[in-house]
Amino acid sequence: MRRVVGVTERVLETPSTVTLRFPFSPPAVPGQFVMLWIPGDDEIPMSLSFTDGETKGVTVKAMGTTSAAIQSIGPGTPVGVRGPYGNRFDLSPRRILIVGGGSGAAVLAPAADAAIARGSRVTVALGATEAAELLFRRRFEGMGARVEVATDDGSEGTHGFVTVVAERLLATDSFDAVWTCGPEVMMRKVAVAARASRTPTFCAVERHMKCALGMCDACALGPLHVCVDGPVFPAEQLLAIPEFARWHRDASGRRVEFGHR
Amino acid sequence: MRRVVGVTERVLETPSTVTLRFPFSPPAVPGQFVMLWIPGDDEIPMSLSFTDGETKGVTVKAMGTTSAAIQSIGPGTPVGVRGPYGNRFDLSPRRILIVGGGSGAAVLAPAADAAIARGSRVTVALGATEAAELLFRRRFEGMGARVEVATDDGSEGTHGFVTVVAERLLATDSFDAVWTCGPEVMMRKVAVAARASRTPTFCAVERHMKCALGMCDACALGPLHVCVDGPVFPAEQLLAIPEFARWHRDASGRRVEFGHR
Amino acid sequence: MAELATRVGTLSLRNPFLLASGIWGESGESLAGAWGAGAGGVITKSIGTSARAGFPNPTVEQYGKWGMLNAMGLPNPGIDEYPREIEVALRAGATVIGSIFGGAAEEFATLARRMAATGVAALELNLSCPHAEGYGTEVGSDPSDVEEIVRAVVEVVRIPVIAKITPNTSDPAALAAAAERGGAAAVSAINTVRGLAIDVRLRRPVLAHGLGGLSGPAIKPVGLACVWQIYERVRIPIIGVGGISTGQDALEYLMAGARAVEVGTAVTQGGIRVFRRLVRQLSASLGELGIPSAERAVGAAHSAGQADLGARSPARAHIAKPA
Amino acid sequence: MAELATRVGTLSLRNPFLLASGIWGESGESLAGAWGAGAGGVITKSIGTSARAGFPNPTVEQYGKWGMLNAMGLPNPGIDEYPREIEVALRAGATVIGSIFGGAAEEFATLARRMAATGVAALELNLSCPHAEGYGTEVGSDPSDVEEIVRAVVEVVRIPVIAKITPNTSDPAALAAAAERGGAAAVSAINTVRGLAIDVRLRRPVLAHGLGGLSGPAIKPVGLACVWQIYERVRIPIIGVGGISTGQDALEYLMAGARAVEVGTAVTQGGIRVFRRLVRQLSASLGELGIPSAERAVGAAHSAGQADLGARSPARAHIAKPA
Ligand SMILES: Cc1cc2nc3c(=O)[nH]c(=O)nc-3n(C[C@H](O)[C@H](O)[C@H](O)COP(=O)(O)OP(=O)(O)OC[C@H]3O[C@@H](n4cnc5c(N)ncnc54)[C@H](O)[C@@H]3O)c2cc1C
Ligand SMILES: Cc1cc2nc3c(=O)[nH]c(=O)nc-3n(C[C@H](O)[C@H](O)[C@H](O)COP(=O)(O)OP(=O)(O)OC[C@H]3O[C@@H](n4cnc5c(N)ncnc54)[C@H](O)[C@@H]3O)c2cc1C
Ligand SMILES: Cc1cc2nc3c(=O)[nH]c(=O)nc-3n(C[C@H](O)[C@H](O)[C@H](O)COP(=O)(O)O)c2cc1C
Ligand SMILES: Cc1cc2nc3c(=O)[nH]c(=O)nc-3n(C[C@H](O)[C@H](O)[C@H](O)COP(=O)(O)O)c2cc1C
Ligand code: FES
Ligand code: FES
Repeated sequence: MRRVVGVTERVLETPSTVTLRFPFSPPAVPGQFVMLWIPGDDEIPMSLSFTDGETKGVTVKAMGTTSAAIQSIGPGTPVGVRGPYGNRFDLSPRRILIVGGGSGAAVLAPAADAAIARGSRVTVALGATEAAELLFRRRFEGMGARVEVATDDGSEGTHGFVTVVAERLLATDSFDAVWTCGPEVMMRKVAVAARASRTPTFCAVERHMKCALGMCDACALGPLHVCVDGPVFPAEQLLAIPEFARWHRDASGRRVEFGHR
Repeated sequence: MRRVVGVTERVLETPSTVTLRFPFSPPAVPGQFVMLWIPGDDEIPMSLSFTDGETKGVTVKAMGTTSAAIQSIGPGTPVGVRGPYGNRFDLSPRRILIVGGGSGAAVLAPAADAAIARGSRVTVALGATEAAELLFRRRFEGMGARVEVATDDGSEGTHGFVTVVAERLLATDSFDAVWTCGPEVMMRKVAVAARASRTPTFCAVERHMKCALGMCDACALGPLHVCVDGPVFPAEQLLAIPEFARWHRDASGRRVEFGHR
Repeated sequence: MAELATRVGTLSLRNPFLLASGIWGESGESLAGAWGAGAGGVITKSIGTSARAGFPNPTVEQYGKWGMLNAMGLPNPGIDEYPREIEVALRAGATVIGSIFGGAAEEFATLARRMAATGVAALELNLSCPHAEGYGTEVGSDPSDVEEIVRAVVEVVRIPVIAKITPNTSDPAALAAAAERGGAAAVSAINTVRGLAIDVRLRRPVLAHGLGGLSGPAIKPVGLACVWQIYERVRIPIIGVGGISTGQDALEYLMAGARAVEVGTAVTQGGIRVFRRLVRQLSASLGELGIPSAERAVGAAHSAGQADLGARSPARAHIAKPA
Repeated sequence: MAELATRVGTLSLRNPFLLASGIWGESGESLAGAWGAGAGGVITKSIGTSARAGFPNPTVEQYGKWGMLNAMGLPNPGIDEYPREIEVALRAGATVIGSIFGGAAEEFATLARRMAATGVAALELNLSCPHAEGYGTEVGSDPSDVEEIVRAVVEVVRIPVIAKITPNTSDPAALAAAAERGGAAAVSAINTVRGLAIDVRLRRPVLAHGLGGLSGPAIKPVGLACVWQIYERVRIPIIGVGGISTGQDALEYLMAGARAVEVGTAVTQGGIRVFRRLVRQLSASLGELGIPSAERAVGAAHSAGQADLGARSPARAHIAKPA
């Protein structure tokens, strides 16, 4: 059921990323997403970056027209929210490596929060274009996670891709699970690296979404539908799908190759 | 919700009256009725003459085309049943006088049964055109009610209308309630007689019915709708309605005067 | 408290909720009862030239709480008998709208004259009953028929004439436009949506007449679409009908362009008390949204809706360059 | 076990349940998945001449479990790109029916030729999408347009051509008859019913496109009525669509006159596993009723229904002499 709610809080997380909080009572778990409707513009899928209690939140990176429009939304603005949809991260592993790139941290942060609350140890490899864009760095640190960063421009931490940090951590430390969200090419690299140590890896995937009800086929990924079967999948399942990290579909259903990073 | 069920039993109660039993699980109470659909013919309101358990029953007097067609229905025949609809007799009074004419005994018998099971004492004044048509006489006796009869032709009991018997009983005995079902002119007489001794009286009324949902207005009786407000009404309420025992409406909604009995 | 009184052309209503035709409409006391229960006005059963029993039972089929199918077959006592029912309702102070149905313009005109003579405040022409051969959709689905019938009626009565539009058409707005050309003071939309139920054990349709008309919550989106399309096309006021069972449903109809609404099937959920609840709920909804009156909500969804459509044409969005 | 295999003209289906167009129909793997889940055949998304993104979101609105409104706006990758999706489904062994939409007969014919070349078993012409300007209802609601389009397509392909009929019309049977004259091997009915949803807080339609199409259980009576009316009018086979979510729903459609059915919105309740359940339920229902095969149920409700109507004309019943 769709609800129209007024935004109660707006936080600029990074220069290009904003968190919106709003009252939304249906229970949700880390990994799930909502369809966020900006009246007069569009309705787009957004992971819940705050899943607890009555006030949920999403954290939006400016990507295109709608996510840019969202940047300028302030308290009081009414938005439509339906969901939550999709599955969840399994919170039971004891030692978890989180690998997040770009806005990927939005879905990983509440998962880390919940895992730590259950007693797990969490290490975060966080990547961004530059230091200022490291999303939820303080939030991860604040919850007691060990955080290692990488920036494309070397303005902080490892100079280069976050996959490099992840590969190093996987080589030196032991983990019971890896959780990752970000560009598919990045997630594939992480999954391949984790395979060496046989660490179960889970990826949160994005596809174009319309219905979010498992009907319209917009979010098809091989035999899967991301909206109802995902967005969280075991990496083994994804690596077996030829199109994973190679192409996705645009709004018309056409195949579009991913740019290489 | 409508159910299609197979008739399991057929009992000839009197030369013109037949009971059909059929599986029908929704709970029902004495006073309530169902809409009985004879496929290919019509759907007509019928009081439940057996309200207990999974096998309910109706007792139908041949009046017109459909009720005549029902007479020839045998075990196995599928019929449609929806309901139960309507209200109920209040079973709490300790000493009850029942006054039934014609097929009126159909709705009164299960009510008497239930009242006696609760410990009430029941007296029945039963009327019919002739002795053979005295509906449920044995059933009333079998449950321990005191039964007094009247026949139009004097073939048994009081020669004349059952109202005469009722008036006598009301004059000589004390009752906490009177229940009556039959032609409205008869019920009015009973109600007027009971008024003298201030005995609360309840009448089960019949009107042309179509929807049985309180919508189509076919069953309008003054400000009341028999299908949802009734069929059981306090006599005081009915006596205040000028059309009671004077006219009813046909299937077109036209007013039709009752023939005088 | 938001103001609920509304006007449909020259017809003043104490609130926007009318009892729909065919519900509680055979007896004058029922009409009076609906008025007493808080309806803003009551519409009679559709009345024809002579008494009709309607179709045999079964005449209704219920679908949970979300829908109902009926084929009553226009039972009515006929225009000779019916005035005394109207008299009862008028004596109770009710705002009564007389509904009539017929097979051709002339029959409508005759009925209209006689119905108007009873003292009703307005007439509703049932141009849209989907299940009576020779009546209803057959006359109501051709714009030129609609125009002719409305014109014939308007010529013989002085009270406002409301044309009730069928949803069983490719272009409801064209029918409304025809009614407007014919001189209708208002249109009401919609009547029931053509439907059928089958019992598989009996291998036959459930309703004795076979085809029937769907009503209740299931048709609210259909009614809203018709009202929306009609509002974009005609200038005369619109009365919304179809699946209204809460104050918010009614507000949706107002925002789609209706100035008043009719309520039918909702009466089966808790009885005639529904009117009091609807009035309370609409008033509360308007209050919460800071809308001072029901009339101010009329058509409110159109400006925003239009803007959207302009801003994001299908051509614009989300087609990547071919891979 | 009742026999479920059925034939629609020359098209053989292993069971009567087809995946409806627009559901799981953009990717070949999804079509293959529906086949693998037990569908008797799969119908592709309606494909047009070039890529279309469709309307912006929101494109869907849900009403509990009983209905859904959508205005996808015919998103599709276009006929140049789509053959490789069909190839995936055909490789999986699926019986694939290719759906196409266009603005005029010529466009349909071109698309039909190209779609037929992919190796699909039949074509379905979407003559009935209610919410794309210039397409859908606008071409599908006029019998002469329908006849012309069907004829143009039939002339250029050898596989069976199925015309999909809109319910948004006063006379669906007339449209089916036109398709029959044009040479259609079958008709399917219905597409979605025109509808609209409004959000009162935002004072605007919910769907970005405004108008949409209603699907799901709410429209089952509407689809049954269309199939019933079409069966009485044409001799070509009918495929029933609209609100089917149980085996009994499908049996109702068969008895109303359909030889096969399509299933769309039901996929949102528990996923594609619905096909396995439908097959099981239909088989059980037929068994209980002692009907040996799905084909034997086709049209079964018509003889009884007709008898009724004859036996009890409205004139007959229950009018007493005036008092
Ligand atoms: C399950 C899921 C969770 C997501 N969570 C987040 C999140 O927490 N934070 C975040 O910043 N982003 C998230 N996204 C991505 C976000 O939905 C897109 O970035 C957003 O839709 C872009 O919209 P736009 O109008 O700004 O882009 P546009 O200008 O319309 O296009 C830019 C690109 O955005 C993508 N996009 C556009 N519309 C959609 C759509 N309906 N569905 C999916 N992708 C679309 C397309 O790839 C498109 O090429 C998530 C996506 C999915 C599928
Ligand atoms: C609440 C209620 C409970 C009833 N319980 C019983 C019962 O237990 N036993 C019993 O024998 N009868 C009962 N009746 C009466 C029974 O419904 C009618 O006698 C029956 O409908 C006659 O149908 P018919 O086709 O045989 O008559 P028709 O030949 O159609 O007409 C004969 C008369 O029957 C009445 N009638 C016809 N159709 C209806 C209808 N749809 N609704 C009401 N009256 C109708 C009319 O007054 C009509 O004039 C009950 C009626 C009601 C309203
Ligand atoms: C039992 C029943 C009888 C009806 N009779 C009439 C009628 O006589 N004339 C008419 O114009 N509409 C008639 N209608 C249609 C209603 O007035 C209304 O248009 C329709 O039911 C949709 O509204 P709802 O969903 O609120 O019921 C009838 C509807 C029902 C359910
Ligand atoms: C999301 C969605 C998309 C649809 N797209 C198409 C389409 O592209 N072509 C078409 O002919 N019908 C389309 N339809 C209509 C369905 O094929 C079907 O006729 C309708 O939904 C009724 O069936 P249902 O109640 O089982 O869903 C679509 C329906 C839905 C719900
Ligand atoms: S978004 Fe429609 S199937 Fe996933
Ligand atoms: S039978 Fe329809 S209102 Fe009572």
